[in-house]
Amino acid sequence: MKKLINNPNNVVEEMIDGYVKAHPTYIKRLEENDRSLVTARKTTDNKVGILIGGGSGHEPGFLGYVGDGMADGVAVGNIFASPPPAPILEVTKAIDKGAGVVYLYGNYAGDVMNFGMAADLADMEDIHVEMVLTTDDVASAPIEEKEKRRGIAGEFFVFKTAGAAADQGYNLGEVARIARKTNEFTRSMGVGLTPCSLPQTGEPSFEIGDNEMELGLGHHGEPGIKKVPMDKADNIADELLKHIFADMPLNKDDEVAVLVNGLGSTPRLELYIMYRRVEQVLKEKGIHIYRSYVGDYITSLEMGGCSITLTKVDDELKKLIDHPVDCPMFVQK
Amino acid sequence: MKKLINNPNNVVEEMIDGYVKAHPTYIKRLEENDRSLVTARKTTDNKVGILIGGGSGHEPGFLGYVGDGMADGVAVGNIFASPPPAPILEVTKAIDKGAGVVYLYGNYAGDVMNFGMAADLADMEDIHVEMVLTTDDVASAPIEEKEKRRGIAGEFFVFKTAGAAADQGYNLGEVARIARKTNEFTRSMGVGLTPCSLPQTGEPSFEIGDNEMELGLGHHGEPGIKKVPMDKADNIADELLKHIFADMPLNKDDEVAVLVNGLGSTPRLELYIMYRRVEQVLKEKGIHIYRSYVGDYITSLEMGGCSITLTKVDDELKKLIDHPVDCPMFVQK
Amino acid sequence: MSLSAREYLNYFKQVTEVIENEKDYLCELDRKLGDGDHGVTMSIGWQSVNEKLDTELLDETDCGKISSVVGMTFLNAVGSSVGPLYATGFIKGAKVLKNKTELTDSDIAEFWVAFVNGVKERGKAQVGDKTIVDTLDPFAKKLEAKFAESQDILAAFSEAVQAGERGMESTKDLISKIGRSSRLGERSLGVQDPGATSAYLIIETFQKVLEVESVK
Amino acid sequence: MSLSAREYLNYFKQVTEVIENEKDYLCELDRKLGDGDHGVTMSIGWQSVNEKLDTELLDETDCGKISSVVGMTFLNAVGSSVGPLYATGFIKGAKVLKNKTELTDSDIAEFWVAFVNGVKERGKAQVGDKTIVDTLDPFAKKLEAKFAESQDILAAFSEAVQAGERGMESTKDLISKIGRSSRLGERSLGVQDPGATSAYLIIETFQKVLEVESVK
Ligand SMILES: Nc1ncnc2c1ncn2[C@@H]1O[C@H](COP(=O)(O)OP(=O)(O)O)[C@@H](O)[C@H]1O
Ligand SMILES: Nc1ncnc2c1ncn2[C@@H]1O[C@H](COP(=O)(O)OP(=O)(O)O)[C@@H](O)[C@H]1O
Ligand SMILES: [Mg+2]
Ligand SMILES: [Mg+2]
Ligand SMILES: [Mg+2]
Ligand SMILES: [Mg+2]
Repeated sequence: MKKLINNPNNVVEEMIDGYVKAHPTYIKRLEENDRSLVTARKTTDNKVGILIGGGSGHEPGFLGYVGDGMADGVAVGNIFASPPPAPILEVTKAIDKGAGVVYLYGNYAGDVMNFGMAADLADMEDIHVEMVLTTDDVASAPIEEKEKRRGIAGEFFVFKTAGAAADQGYNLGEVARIARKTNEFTRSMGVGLTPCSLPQTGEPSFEIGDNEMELGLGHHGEPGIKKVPMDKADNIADELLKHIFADMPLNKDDEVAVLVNGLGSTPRLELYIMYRRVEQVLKEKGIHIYRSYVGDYITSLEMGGCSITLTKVDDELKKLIDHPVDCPMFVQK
Repeated sequence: MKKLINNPNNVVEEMIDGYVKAHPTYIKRLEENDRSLVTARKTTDNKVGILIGGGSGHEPGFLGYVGDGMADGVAVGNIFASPPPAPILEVTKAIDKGAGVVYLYGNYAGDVMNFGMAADLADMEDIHVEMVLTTDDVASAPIEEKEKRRGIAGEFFVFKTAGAAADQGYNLGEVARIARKTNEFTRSMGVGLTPCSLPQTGEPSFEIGDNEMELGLGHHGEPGIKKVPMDKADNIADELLKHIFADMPLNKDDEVAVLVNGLGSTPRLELYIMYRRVEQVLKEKGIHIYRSYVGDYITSLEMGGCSITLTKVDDELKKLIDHPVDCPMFVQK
Repeated sequence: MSLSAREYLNYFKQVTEVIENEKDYLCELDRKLGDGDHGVTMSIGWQSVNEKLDTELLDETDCGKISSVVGMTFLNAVGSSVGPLYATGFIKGAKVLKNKTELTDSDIAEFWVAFVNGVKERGKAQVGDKTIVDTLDPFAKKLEAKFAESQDILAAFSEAVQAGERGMESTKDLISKIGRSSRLGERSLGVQDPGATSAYLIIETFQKVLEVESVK
Repeated sequence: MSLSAREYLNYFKQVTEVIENEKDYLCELDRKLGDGDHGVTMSIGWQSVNEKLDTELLDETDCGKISSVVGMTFLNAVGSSVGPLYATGFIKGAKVLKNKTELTDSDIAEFWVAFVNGVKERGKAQVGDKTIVDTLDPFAKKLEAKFAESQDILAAFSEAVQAGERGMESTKDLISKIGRSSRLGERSLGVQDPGATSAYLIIETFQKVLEVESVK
């Protein structure tokens, strides 16, 4: 496995280093903890703080989404590993303006424990914290156990709407409500074609035949529902959508935001071919696409494959989806 | 080679299909030619038209850069193949507002011939066309034969400044001057780690050992200067910069815009590690970084590797680099 | 038998070494069940602990302090799932060892029981969920029972570690119910849980320390 | 000997077939020297021509029209380097064939000379640059000279194709000076130029048509 790195043990440090140097008008490191990054810009007084975080290797997730209209700070973990409580706490303290802080993170055992510990510590410092877990991956547990599902690319929409709500002056409870509502109305499912490898091991994250793909793959290379033979893009899109529709029935004239997310090494050309089919299927069903995102939004290092995310939007969510954003890795006018 | 495609012969059609459906408020297809895309937005009267184009497989290049502040239209070729004159001519006719059109494209035999033929045809329709070739790849020919060099990621800066100039009301000659000046002050060099494969052949675009990289690789997988053993990111950055500095000496207090461009499958994590070193080296030399871009700006399908681009900027170019942009694949506030 | 702070520190040195040796194996297990980083995570954590052992903890004599610094250091270096789990174990265990410079047999037994309770409280996993707990729960139960019975820490520990080993091995036949691999369903069958494996290494290493100690 | 429009159309059918068979080989050569698409590009172009042969050109009897439609169809399907080159060849050749429904021997000779001049004008490559021209230039020179001498198109064409073949083979020992592979320097040595190869296939196929015709 060839990678553009120096010492494999320093990849996260060096990435952060490069990142803050590349975008000094956007982001800065806290002195208290070098895994704690916060926006370099002045945010409005009394704004609810948005804290995101998780393991590294998902860029633009998560540090790429700190900026105007999205998150105020991020706690950065090792590759595919939740950050410990310390950097989460430091970011919490730095971005709390008295209005409280919302933690947005994916539903992984590690994140649950570390963010939970950080919230306990923040509580001891009298900072109000609301925690919202994303659980959009329909492949990761049956609907009866929705709370066990992991968060994958759908996190992007949760960051998007909650970030917008905070920017528009919603209070702590309201921002948390928006985040939960978005998660509630969001479903994703992915497919893995080729594995990534951790810088420290160089070993492929999962095994897969030359003519196979992994349906429902997690975005750390966790095995999915099953391995199936490789298929045409249209059929893959149909299959992913089938699972999503079974989970969140959509009716004629419902409106959705769509994300076709690349896992890392899948060219945009392929993502747009996937999107093409998604649009066709939604059109056939009379479901309106309110806004679309196609590209690498939450990745797994150089993994090959993609996921499809649908978020059902109402007027409230539409206004938030449309809210402008200015982050180093994501800008929306 | 696993790819998310249907029929390999239809990938470009289907990509364009998905693309225009995903971003209907940004871009539309011309009825006259289905490889001709133009901005869906009203542009100011009397604006010089910016036409970009080239082979597919470089996304976001080139269709991703049609929008406010960048290009008005794009002619889309087959994978790694210049578009023929017909779609170029149709775009030219559609975006000409009487102020003329500037063609911006990389210096490849095919593009030179096809854009040249299109310009001849446009001339017969009394449309003023200026042609500006980008030649930023220092690895592709010695300085004495600079006009033979191919255009790689540095094209991004040419699109950026020329697009801004047109948006700011510069006339045809002035927009072309800006494009040429930007090209004049831009140098790039890349390194290839892993090949891509054409959808139709599935064969790797170049051969490379598990422990080798190709210095100076072209962004269609054309062989570069030489194969060398794989090295640490810092050393690779130093090597690429060495060639750039030898070609375009920079002095203390010069200012540059920097682009660390991923070729397709190289994670942002690695690109920021590369950027980190670029920043260190420039700092040591007392060269100021005016603005930085890190990510996939001009790719080669799923090729692994990256390139470094430096553009020397003066007050005029700085103003243009800062000009806001709103394209489907690139937004700048 | 008793264990000095120096010997206690030395135990952590040995864990560092064992983890370094088993790193690839732990990653391999995690690639099959999770995201493939368990060995890397354990290594990062213990290397960080090791650094503390050579600096801040070099002359530390309070075993409680040692245990809590080890826990916090591990946690801050790794985050992840195992960070909070093992850290909570060492921090709960630290309460038992507070201000002690020399550990008696019953300190040792109590420490490990507290450690395991800490892990269980933090992670809320049950025996059979295919986690660390499958090793640690039978280990702690056996340790507590046998030590109460015999007051022989060496014998009790050795039986406890055997129980832990059986627990670890039992994870091969379990379907994951928690953590990253819980979505694997039947496909998780046949593979031993990486966390259960690293937990076994941690207790087995302590047993070796006791054995060396006992023949001194 | 003479060639009807039908036989001329049939020639293009055969080119389509030959290119389809040699597609992978042409790509392989281009992977070594360029971007690996030459076979794909030629195939896309000729498949598109083939479609026209079965529709718009099905009953076309004006060889000039046939040649210019083939050229424009090829160009519009492929763009690329070879699009303008071959298209210009066929369009320049079309001028010679204008309004002709039956081609005489000298039409044929003139057509190919015009074709080659078109390619050379468009691409501005010199013999020795390692391009299509290395095949086509000696081919056209020989064709012109031999046909002037003997007025025997079959013999002249066959010698010309042999000259083209030698030209094609000479590209193995050349360093690229133009097109994508010109940056390869010495590393381009030893590999035959893909464009020179496809050009050879185009003229060789025409020779076969003449041979079949001559024994009718
Ligand atoms: N709630 C839990 N309680 C006990 N152990 C757990 C729990 N969740 C996960 N684990 C253990 O953590 C191990 C994985 O650790 P590691 O790979 O380091 O973390 P991550 O899952 O964050 O990548 C699993 O093999 C399992 O034994
Ligand atoms: N100026 C030129 N004149 C003649 N032939 C050329 C010229 N430039 C390129 N070629 C030919 O084109 C071939 C490559 O064609 P192809 O692979 O289809 O196009 P591209 O280089 O655009 O990928 C080369 O092998 C060379 O023979
Ligand atoms: Mg992990
Ligand atoms: Mg090409
Ligand atoms: Mg793991
Ligand atoms: Mg080619």
